Amino acid sequence: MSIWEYANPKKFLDWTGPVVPWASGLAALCICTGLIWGFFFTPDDFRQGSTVKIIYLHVPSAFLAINAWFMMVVTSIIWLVRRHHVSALAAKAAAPIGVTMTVMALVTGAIWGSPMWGTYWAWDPRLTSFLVLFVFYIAYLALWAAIEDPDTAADLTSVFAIVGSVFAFLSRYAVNFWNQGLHQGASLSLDKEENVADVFYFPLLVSLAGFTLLFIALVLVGTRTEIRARRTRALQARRA
Amino acid sequence: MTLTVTSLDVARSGTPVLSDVSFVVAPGEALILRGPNGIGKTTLLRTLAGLQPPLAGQIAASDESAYSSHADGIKTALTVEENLSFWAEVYGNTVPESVYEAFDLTSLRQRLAGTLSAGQKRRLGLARLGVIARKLLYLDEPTVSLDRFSVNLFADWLRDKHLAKGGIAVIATHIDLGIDAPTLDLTPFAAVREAEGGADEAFL
Amino acid sequence: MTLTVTSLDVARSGTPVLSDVSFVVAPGEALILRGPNGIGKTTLLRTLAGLQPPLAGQIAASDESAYSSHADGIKTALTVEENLSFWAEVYGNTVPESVYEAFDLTSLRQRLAGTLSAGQKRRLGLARLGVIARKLLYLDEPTVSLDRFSVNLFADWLRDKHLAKGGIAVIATHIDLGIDAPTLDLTPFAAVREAEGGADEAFL
Amino acid sequence: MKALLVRDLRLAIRAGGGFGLGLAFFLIVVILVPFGVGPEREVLTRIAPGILWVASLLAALLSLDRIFALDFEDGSLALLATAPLPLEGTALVKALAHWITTGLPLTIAAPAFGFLLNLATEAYVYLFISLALGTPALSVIGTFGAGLTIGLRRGGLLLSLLVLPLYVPTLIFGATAVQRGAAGLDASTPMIMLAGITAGVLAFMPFATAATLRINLR
Amino acid sequence: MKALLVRDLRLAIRAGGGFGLGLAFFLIVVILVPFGVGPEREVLTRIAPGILWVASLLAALLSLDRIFALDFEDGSLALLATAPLPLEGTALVKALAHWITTGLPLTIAAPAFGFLLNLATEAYVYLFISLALGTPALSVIGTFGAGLTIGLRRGGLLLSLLVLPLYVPTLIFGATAVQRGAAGLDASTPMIMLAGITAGVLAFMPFATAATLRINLR
Amino acid sequence: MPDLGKYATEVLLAYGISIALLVALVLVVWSRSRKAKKALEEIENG
Ligand code: HEM
Ligand SMILES: Nc1ncnc2c1ncn2[C@@H]1O[C@H](COP(=O)(O)OP(=O)(O)OP(=O)(O)O)[C@@H](O)[C@H]1O
Ligand SMILES: Nc1ncnc2c1ncn2[C@@H]1O[C@H](COP(=O)(O)OP(=O)(O)OP(=O)(O)O)[C@@H](O)[C@H]1O
Ligand SMILES: [Mg+2]
Ligand SMILES: [Mg+2]
Repeated sequence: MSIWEYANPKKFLDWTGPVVPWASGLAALCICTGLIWGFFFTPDDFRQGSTVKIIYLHVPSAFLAINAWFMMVVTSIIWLVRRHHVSALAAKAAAPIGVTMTVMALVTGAIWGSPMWGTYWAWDPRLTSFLVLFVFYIAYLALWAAIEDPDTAADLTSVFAIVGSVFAFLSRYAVNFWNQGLHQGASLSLDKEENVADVFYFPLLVSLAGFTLLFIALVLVGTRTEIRARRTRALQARRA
Repeated sequence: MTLTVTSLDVARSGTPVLSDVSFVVAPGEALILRGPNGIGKTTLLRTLAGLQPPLAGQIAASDESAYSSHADGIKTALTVEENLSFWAEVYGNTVPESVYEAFDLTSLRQRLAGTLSAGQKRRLGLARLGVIARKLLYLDEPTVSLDRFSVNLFADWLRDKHLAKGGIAVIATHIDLGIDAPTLDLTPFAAVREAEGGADEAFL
Repeated sequence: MTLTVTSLDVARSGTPVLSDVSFVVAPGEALILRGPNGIGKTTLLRTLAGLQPPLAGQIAASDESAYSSHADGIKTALTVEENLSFWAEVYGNTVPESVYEAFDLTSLRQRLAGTLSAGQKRRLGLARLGVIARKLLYLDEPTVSLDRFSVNLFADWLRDKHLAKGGIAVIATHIDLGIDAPTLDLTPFAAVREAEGGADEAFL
Repeated sequence: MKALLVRDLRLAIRAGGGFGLGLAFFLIVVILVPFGVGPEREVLTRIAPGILWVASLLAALLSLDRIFALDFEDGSLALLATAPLPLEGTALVKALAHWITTGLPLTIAAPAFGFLLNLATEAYVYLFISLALGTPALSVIGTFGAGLTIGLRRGGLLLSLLVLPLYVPTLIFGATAVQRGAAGLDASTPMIMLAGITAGVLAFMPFATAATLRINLR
Repeated sequence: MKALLVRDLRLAIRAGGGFGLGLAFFLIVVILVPFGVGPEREVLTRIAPGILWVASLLAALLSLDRIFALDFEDGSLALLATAPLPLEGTALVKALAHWITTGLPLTIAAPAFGFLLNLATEAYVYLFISLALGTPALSVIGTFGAGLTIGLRRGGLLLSLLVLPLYVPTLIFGATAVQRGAAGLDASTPMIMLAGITAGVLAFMPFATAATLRINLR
Repeated sequence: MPDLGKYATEVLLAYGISIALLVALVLVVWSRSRKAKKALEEIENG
């Protein structure tokens, strides 16, 4: 049996059914642990004071905002190549979660920016490219919403996601060229020299894992919803 | 060149509408598709013309086809002549003078297509077929809005200029065209409710 | 209520097309307009409906009218029901249930109008007439794209639901509707080249 | 009239999130401007009132061609003209529907965008009030422009040519009000002018619009 | 393909001065901005490169919905798809026609508009070159967006939402080139990037556009 | 409750908004899932 069997909508409903509660439970556990640990039981940073606690929200949401899009591109390609409906629907289900994460990263970042940089918003390359990503998400969602026929919508949004990603990358470089910024460099890299201190690092990791699990759980639930909606639609069409 | 259609299933927006349609049209012949509104004539013709993929079955034709529906690609801001010569160029032809007579457009040549009456516009749409010179024609209700005289003009053109030269035509219509051709009633081919196939199949 | 048209001259974009048209339609009667493509049926109907002014002549009708052409104000993004109830509200009515049966739309009520076939869409356009409840109807080729069965549905509705209640209808068509009504052939009324009137008159 | 308003709003939503799109366009323009002029905060603060108002104009503009053109093409407009509604009312309802889908969300959300352009803190109130007073005028004037260009298929560019000059007074008073507000000056004169324009335009424009409709339907 | 180009240009002209309208829109935006931000010359000089590029984007944007929608509605597109032309070619020709009616006149006339915004003298050459290099990319990307939104009637706002983010890199490099030129700095990097974007987009986009057309015609 | 020092507003605001967003997201996804499930059941049994 090929692995693609699992992408059959019915099969998918079957095997994800038991997975969802586990993923949700784990996600809740990890997020609570990470956030409580981070909020209550970590010291303040000597420079940033208590604002360092925002990192447990900001970094996971930013991480997922980017990776949700990445996942959407991959599933879009799978849909275009192999025409597995579940793949397209998973992309559709991931988008609203992706925007929420983007908004969350923007908001927490902005709040963090006010004490650190003395302003809520600056046209820093990282922030700016995030804003562009936000627009891409909105455009993607609007395209889904505007097209009546579900397969046409899946095809067109997939093409848009792929082409859009190319331009999102280009924008990233363009923006870097346009303005040197204020934002933190990569601090979760494996290179220990630059990493944040361990006290902050471990709760951050837990929180990151929690957000990722939450994303997985929500995407599964969302995909199941979309599958059911399609099935309802298909049955309605045959009854008519 | 013969058009052979074998057990074709067609769907519109994911719902199968016709199943197991088979027919053969020999060179120089026409086939008239009949059936009540909504049975799937338009869908079948679009599938034959390659505008949408069939769910199942084969369409075998050795020649390239042309499709024509109500929307006939007429630009209202161009004159009758400009409209025709554009399509002629796209197909690498020139506009034969005889086309204007055949479709009674001689006096309208310099008129903007937007100022034509409904029937005159339809005649222009049909004249396009005379210009692109394709052997295989799929026509969806070609004589809508035409008066009796114009219907006959079209029938004459089809018989003498197209079929007589070995062309093929598949025509969906509710109006009697007055040409001598076999008729295929699509009613028996209507897909049953639970028919397989269609974009939604995976969800059933 | 009677429709009385007296020596009407009508023009399209400045060129007179029909002159000296006169007729009377009594309550409960229909009048079928005939004539070759381009004679001016559409122009006449639009003038009667008040969408364009006549060059000369009088139109006397004591009641308000409704006009209907191919373009029937159907919104493809709304369902069949939503389309009809919008027009009903505009005219201050409600949608009578009988309309869905009369035009064979019962099974299509929840469908988006954009997904209907050509004939189904036409039926929806006609159903609008049943909803707005106007005594005076001007119909331009109402049965285009309809199959025989649907044409009869429409003829039945017109006879039993409209004319029987004292309504009036003026209908331009190339298709035999199967209703018993006087026919007016417009050919003799075609305006001569040098006809007077029209927007350009001052320049002649 | 209510039926028409409800239908128009429903169509706007079906066509893909009527409310959100105008906002999204506004957001993008607000993002593009710093890409063009550079990220310096003082420059942005300086031009923010003007850019915000120009962006509102453009967002209103871009959705104008939907007002009548679709109804004209599918014959609804001819039918509405023969229906028992005054065409002036139709014109007004169309303008209202346009305002609800573009002007209103813009007014509510504009302060958030002011943020991105580093708008002076004092100016937010003025931005909000001036947009609330001014955007109805944009919709009503735009409806008139849409009426003029109905017959032309895809008259989008022509429409903007006709409408933008008509927008100039609204723009000037709107932007001036915000600018004066930002500078801590008295902004009551431009505000009153804005309100005056909106009132005048609401009172008279529907007649002009209805006239253009009648002419185009002839 | 030539026939298609000729027809499209002819249609653009018949629809009311195809060449002039884009320019006129550009002109109006360039006039509106000083109304919005005030007439100070230094401020204008400072923001001129950015505003000129943003205005080019918007001018390109406004005529995008004409590219395919009309052909789709009247059935031409389905007929073109079954005609002996590759759809990729059709997409490219459409983009070319769009560029000829908007990008080209804009490029030629932009220096005149720079004048209105008090653009620095050194920047004119850079403005011209950057527009010449960048506007083709705008047309090609825009054609893709138009292909995506074909099926939606009057998808004007959605179209801008889809296309504008794709315009970001072109805008940044274009505006930066002019700004660096104005400041007497080396502008070769952004220029090369602009040329690269245009080349890449010309090579790959027609395929994506043709794919959207096929999907929409299905 | 830890002492958040002079940045208490910021930190609490960030946590407040984020948690609100997360809860809203979960609720939306969940309620849509419920609705879809019900609609499907209705049509499957009806
Ligand atoms: C609206 C403002 C902000 C936005 C949109 C934003 C966005 C981002 C993004 C996209 C990332 C990368 C996440 C990843 O690649 O996994 C990130 C990481 C991070 N941000 Fe922000 N940020 C903002 C403000 C701030 C501020 C004000 C600070 C603190 C002074 C900050 C500190 C960090 C840190 C420490 C990281 C982790 C670095 C890494 O792992 O790459 N951010 N932010
Ligand atoms: N999105 C959709 N969902 C369900 N059914 C659809 C959809 N789109 C079209 N149909 C149906 O597909 C069927 C086939 O339509 P088609 O246009 O092929 O009919 P037709 O035979 O050409 O009819 P006509 O004579 O009226 O032109 C119709 O019953 C139509 O209602
Ligand atoms: N701008 C114009 N200049 C000259 N003649 C015009 C113009 N516009 C329309 N006409 C002509 O006016 C005449 C009347 O057209 P009308 O649409 O009324 O005809 P009709 O009887 O409805 O025809 P059909 O049966 O084809 O619908 C036609 O001959 C048409 O060509
Ligand atoms: Mg049909
Ligand atoms: Mg007619």
